[in-house]
Amino acid sequence: MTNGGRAQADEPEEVLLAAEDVAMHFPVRGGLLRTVQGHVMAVDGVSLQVRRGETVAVVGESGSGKTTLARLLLRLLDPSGGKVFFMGRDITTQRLRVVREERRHLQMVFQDPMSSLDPRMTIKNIVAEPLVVHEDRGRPGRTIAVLAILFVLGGLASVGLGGLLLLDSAVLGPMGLSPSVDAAGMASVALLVLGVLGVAGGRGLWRLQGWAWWFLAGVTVAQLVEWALLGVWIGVGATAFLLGYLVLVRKRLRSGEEITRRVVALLELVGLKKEHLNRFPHEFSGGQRQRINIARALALNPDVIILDEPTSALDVSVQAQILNLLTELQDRLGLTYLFITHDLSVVYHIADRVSVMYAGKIVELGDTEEIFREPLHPYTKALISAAPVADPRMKSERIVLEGEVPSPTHPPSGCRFHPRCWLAFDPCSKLEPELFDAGNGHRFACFATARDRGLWTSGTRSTPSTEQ
Amino acid sequence: MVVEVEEGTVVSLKSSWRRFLQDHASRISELKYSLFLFRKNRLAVLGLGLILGVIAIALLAPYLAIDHPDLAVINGEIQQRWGIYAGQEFLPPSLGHPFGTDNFGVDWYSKVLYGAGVSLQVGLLVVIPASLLGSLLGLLAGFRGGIVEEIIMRIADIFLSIPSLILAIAITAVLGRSLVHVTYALIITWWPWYTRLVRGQVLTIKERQFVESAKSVGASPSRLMLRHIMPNSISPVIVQASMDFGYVILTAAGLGFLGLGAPPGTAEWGVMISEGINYLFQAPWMSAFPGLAIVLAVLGFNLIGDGLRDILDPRLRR
Amino acid sequence: MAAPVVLRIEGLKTYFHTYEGTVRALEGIDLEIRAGETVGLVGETGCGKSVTALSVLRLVPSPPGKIEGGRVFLEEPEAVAAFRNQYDAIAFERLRQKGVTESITSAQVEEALEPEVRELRAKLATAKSKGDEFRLRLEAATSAYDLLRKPIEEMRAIRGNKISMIFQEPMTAMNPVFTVGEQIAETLILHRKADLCRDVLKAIELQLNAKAKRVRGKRVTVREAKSRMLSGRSRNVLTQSEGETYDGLTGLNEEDHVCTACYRPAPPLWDYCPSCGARLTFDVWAPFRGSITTVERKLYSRMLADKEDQLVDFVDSVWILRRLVRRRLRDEGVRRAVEMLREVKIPDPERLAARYPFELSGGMRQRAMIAMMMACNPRILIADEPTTALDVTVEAQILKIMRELKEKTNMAILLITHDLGVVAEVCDKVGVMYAGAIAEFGTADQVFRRMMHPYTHGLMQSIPRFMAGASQDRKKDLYIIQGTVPNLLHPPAGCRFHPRCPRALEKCKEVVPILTALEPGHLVACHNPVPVSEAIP
Amino acid sequence: MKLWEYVVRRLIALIPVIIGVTVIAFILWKAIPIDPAIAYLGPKARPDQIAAFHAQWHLDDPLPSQYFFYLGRLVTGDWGPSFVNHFPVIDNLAIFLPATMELTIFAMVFALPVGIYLGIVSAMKHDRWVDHVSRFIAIVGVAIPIYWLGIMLKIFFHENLAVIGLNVLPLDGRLESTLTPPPTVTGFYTVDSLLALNLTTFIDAIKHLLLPAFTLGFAQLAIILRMTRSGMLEVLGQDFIRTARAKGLSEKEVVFRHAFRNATNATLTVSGLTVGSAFAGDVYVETIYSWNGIGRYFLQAALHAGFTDLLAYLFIITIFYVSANLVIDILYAALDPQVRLGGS
Repeated sequence: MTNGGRAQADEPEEVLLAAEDVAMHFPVRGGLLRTVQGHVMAVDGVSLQVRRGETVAVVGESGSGKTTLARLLLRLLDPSGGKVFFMGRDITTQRLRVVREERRHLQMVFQDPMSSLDPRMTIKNIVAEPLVVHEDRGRPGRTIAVLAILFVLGGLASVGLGGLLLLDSAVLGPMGLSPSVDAAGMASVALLVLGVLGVAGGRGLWRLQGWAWWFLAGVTVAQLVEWALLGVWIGVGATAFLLGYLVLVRKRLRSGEEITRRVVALLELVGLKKEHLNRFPHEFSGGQRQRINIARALALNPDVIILDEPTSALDVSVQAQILNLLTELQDRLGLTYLFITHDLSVVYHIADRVSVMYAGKIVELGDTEEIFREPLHPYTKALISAAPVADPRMKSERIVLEGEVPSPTHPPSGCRFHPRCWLAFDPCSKLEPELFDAGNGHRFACFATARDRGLWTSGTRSTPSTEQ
Repeated sequence: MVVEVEEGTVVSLKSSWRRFLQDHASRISELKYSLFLFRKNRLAVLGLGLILGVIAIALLAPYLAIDHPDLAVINGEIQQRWGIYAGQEFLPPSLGHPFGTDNFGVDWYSKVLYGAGVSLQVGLLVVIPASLLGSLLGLLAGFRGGIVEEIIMRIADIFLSIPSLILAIAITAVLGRSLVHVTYALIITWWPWYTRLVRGQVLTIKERQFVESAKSVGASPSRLMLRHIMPNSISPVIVQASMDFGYVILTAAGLGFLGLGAPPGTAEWGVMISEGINYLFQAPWMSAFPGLAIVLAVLGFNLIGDGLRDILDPRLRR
Repeated sequence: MAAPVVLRIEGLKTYFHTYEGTVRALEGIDLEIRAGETVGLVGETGCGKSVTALSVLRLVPSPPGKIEGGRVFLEEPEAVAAFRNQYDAIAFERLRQKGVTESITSAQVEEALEPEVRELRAKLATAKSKGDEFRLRLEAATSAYDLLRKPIEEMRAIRGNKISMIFQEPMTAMNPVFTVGEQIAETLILHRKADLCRDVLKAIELQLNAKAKRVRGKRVTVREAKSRMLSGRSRNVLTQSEGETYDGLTGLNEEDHVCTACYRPAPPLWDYCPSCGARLTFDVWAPFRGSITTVERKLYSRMLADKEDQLVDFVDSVWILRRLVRRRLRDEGVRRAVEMLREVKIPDPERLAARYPFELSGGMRQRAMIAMMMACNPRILIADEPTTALDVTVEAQILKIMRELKEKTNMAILLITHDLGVVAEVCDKVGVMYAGAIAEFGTADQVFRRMMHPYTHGLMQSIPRFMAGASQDRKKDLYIIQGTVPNLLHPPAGCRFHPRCPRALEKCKEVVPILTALEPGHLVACHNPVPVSEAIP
Repeated sequence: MKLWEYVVRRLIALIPVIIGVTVIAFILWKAIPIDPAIAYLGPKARPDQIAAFHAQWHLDDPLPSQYFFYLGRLVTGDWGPSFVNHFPVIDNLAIFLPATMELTIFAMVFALPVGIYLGIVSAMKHDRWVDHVSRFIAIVGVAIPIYWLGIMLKIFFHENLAVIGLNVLPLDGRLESTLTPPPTVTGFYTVDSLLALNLTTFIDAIKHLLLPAFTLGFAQLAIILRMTRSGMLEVLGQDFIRTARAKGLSEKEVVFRHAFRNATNATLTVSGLTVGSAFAGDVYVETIYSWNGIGRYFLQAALHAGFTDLLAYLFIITIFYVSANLVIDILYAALDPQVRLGGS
């Protein structure tokens, strides 16, 4: 099965990412004791295959569950049913630790360029984050060091500054030396213990040996403060600072150059320049920010990239630039895309295969050109005819659907589109249509069309609609 | 200065400083822009002036003052002893005694100067531990969620459901009257405000997309907390801490005024005001000037807090 | 005869005096919208299309923004327009001699025509025969129809009444604390107080004679009403008239409410049954109800008689009385709002009128917004990205409703969007904006098929198109307009597109191009336009 | 029904808080450095008296049972003898509580309307003189210590006015010593004197209230003004305000009808907060104006290490503060349709 106009070897491509009847039901808690009163069937039994080098688009309106599906495939959410396969391996049940290893080959680009970049980090750190996270596994000490230094300095600051005021014995006044030192000493030790416990809690207790040394160092410093005379405090403070500098700056310098070099290469790959390296996100336009997102996704040279509406927040001309960049990267790096969007013109332009989602289920899937040339499911027909076309002469007759998207907690029985469907007839409200095969991988879930094409007669049994 | 760190790699401090500058070029330009915004906000500059003034007075009190206390250790506590100058009682404010004198003839101006040091110190010893402790617990509660959050927030709610001054008075009364006990009482009543503030902040930032994208890249929970959530939730803590400096001075002086803080006769603004009440109509300046000093100090910290809020708020910066 | 011009914008210039400098958002906009016509204003973020709309309604936030110059004429009669052209020519000539050519306002024009205006006023005072011609000439000279000159009270009377505006975010555009019906009624109370007073008087008459005839009623659901009517008997036993009403009932759905006195629908929006006037809710003031209603009748008839009645002013000033008065007006307003909601095809408008905005979906809320802004059927509706936040199928519904309303009331629509598809589908005329100025204006066909401005040409080619047998081959690279949108703090000299324009000449860098008609009705602001042949077939 | 669900959930959430407060009070009780018996009976007390006191107050039982005994006493109202005047604590509170209530209510009556009105007007007339004046009050008002304000007012009204003979405002106490307090029905001098139709006492009571109420009210005014102003500014920036203007409403209608109706939520929560700080302020105001309410009584207890009074007071104040916030939460829910009808 060749894809669109892309020269591709004929042996069947390896399925990289697949979902098998995956479902995600969010519990809705309400009432007095926050009991579970119902479920939001965001994704309800979806199967999907993404082959290497292909661009598969998932199209649907808001509330269709396409974004939830993306997060399920990336295992940001635990599915409440069905399985997710990545490169043949079932990653549904694996522990989060292992899944985090898998994440190297599967990356995501988010929709809103504004809020998907940390405003307080420079571009270098943002793009370098995946590298830093996966490359330097072996440095637990650094985060502990940061926290230990932070709290010891905090305790010292309160004592030090207090001490400064008491420099002149005449000002000693009511506070006296010993009590205030007690207070500060006690405070800084308590803070240190809490700080380290907090981080240990965060890091998982089994990595204990890493922080034990730092805790001792912290306690000794605090104890020093306890006995230190007035003048020495500044000395102690200075040593703590130097210690912090050596640990932090020195370490970052050594591994810094290598990561910076790779970040610069990534930025140039997506069309940005070296001097953008140390800027903050708010200094960039929407299009540039989306390029940074793409650079970050490419950092671990993944095989599959999931793009959640990457261009819908951008202007027309900027959208064209990003689409061109994506197709160029796909050709150069042999990437595979899973494209989530509601914009049909983008789908037609970039996608090889399309799946149309409605209220948590896939209603039609197949080759892009086939689906646009001959949509089989009524919802797809309405979607294509409703999408505005930038050509006044193409004002063909519009199919305008009545009613609203169904409520996710109580979806309609049988085929979920039947309340708004003009072809609906008796079985539609009772039975759930399965994906009939119209040949050439073009499948659709609609009794009316199936009946017209002789694929379904009222006799054949179909899965009865599961009453919610 | 050359620092030999590891075998083979000689890292000259000067070159690493140049790279440090280069790395943080835009952070420095952000800093310059913040200073620029700060200077533009006249009230904030006034606030800074007031605070620097109070700090200067606190440090230079011995050189500026006319009278000087001497120190005596009485039952384990170091107390100030101000002399008694017969014949100089109740002198109205004049050139010699800008703030007049009290019933012992001690120059009230000098006492106010020495009071500044004490107030600042109480401020430091309360705000820094309280904000650090409170913020950490807030961070833990906001990020870990579940039982940890439930316990921490319930404890914070309990402390917050008792008006803070009442609780402070109760604690000082129980522990006995002294300025150190006042600092303990204020730390205990003040930390919950920071926990609630930071928890709210963490919960909003946790939902932001850049945290989710960091998670999708494989960042571990502690990295998320340290690198993403904490930097973004620090600014409201800074604003709150700078304002709380003023409120702590206000409350500590209040406790002193009620007779629960420093022993009578000490150069502490609250105590001085309460001593002034007995001679209110005879020597009104005795209560007026220490109160004024409190107002100026607290005002300074408030203005700085407001100024910082405008600068640190990303929306207003543009 | 072409439809009358509803709105004419001439040289509109709006700047934002921000802290970093002056953002020149609008650099002279010229636009004409005729009745019954949909004009699209399309452009990318930051080109100033929303600022144009806000400037017309003078809603630009005053601390940073300021309308520097230009004139906006609303419903200027043809005759006055003709005279104005003559007078403008004279005025511009005099102003040019004084060196004033930039951002001319109506006040400057009137000043320049000082002698003519004085002479016209004198003639008007004396002349008997040609009186109205002088009046028209005077209005032309003093550009009386210019919105920017009108005092703020007059402007308020126009907003929501003659010109209405709907916005992009349906989620936050309505007040979450008032019901939909109340918010629509508020517009009516503001602009259609007289009609509401008549309705109130009619309702009072109904209630008074219902009280006189001792008609008692209760509000029950249709199911209860049916069982009450049958009260055990079978259907065919009922008398002729009862039978008809019973059949009427079966038509309504079960949960709706009906008044037991007249068995006609009585939604829980009012205390009285809309058809027979019987009181349906518990009345605290029952004993005094009679006298209260008569006082209300006197009040409303005076309010109807003349606007400045001091009894009405007094009632309006006292808070409690005002609330009582407002209640009646609001009830009638909600009744009209329900009609309005039905017109925008909202199912079951009675129930929706009593609900709050947050209980509605995006599409429903945008329809409610349209109903609110169409309540006083304005001459022109400005829609600022009305469907951008909505899904494709809901967008199609909203555009369909807007088109039907336009045909019914013959109003004009100024549709502002960045979505070229929506513009191509809905608009008769299209204006393409770039960096604060109109680059190209013409009929949809001219702009989409025979565009001449390089920017429009580039824009059209960079849209991914999908139509059976699309001219573009799929997955091939889209055309890219180089560079980025200019920073309006220091816009490029001459034509603002020249840095990104592949056809830029030396002249483009100095001289600002003016909108000139290269084809009848097809205006382009470019020194080196794209020849029609190269346009997309 | 969403509303009662909301109320019940709030009540349930309160239970752990109240229990927590009793635990804190108990910990404070246990943290007393000296033996309560000696503190109560005085240093010369004989050992048998001390033993009897210990037995009576179960001081020697294990901690948990002591806590439950203490809890039992707390609930039944037997809060033990007062260290200040040896009367039962509950009787002291019964006398002093109404005095404080009267003062706090008058302060609130002054602070709430003025604070809210100034907050709205200053948000509406941005950067005009009204805005600058209220911003000044907001910033300086919060910085002025209540106790200092009280003293300064006393000096001002005593010193200067005496000079020009206007020395009319009384500076101390709740009533002229010459007048007898009205028969206590509610404990409020103003209300009781009205009930007793004794006009002169009523006027005098009001005169005595003016200065303390203003002092207490001024700090609350500053907080309320600050919060209302920021709440209003935030609401004025939202989309539906622009829609309201586009409908042709006048600025006054937009601000008072549309904006304020949404900003009430912010002002409600702040008035809850100020109730807390009002109790705190009482302590100062009552010591300065020798107004014998529970604030002053609480201070005497603190100074004389009267632990029974201290802990009882702590309990009462928390109950008041918590119930005030509960009432405000319910009002908040009732006013805001989104909460009432269970919106997202």
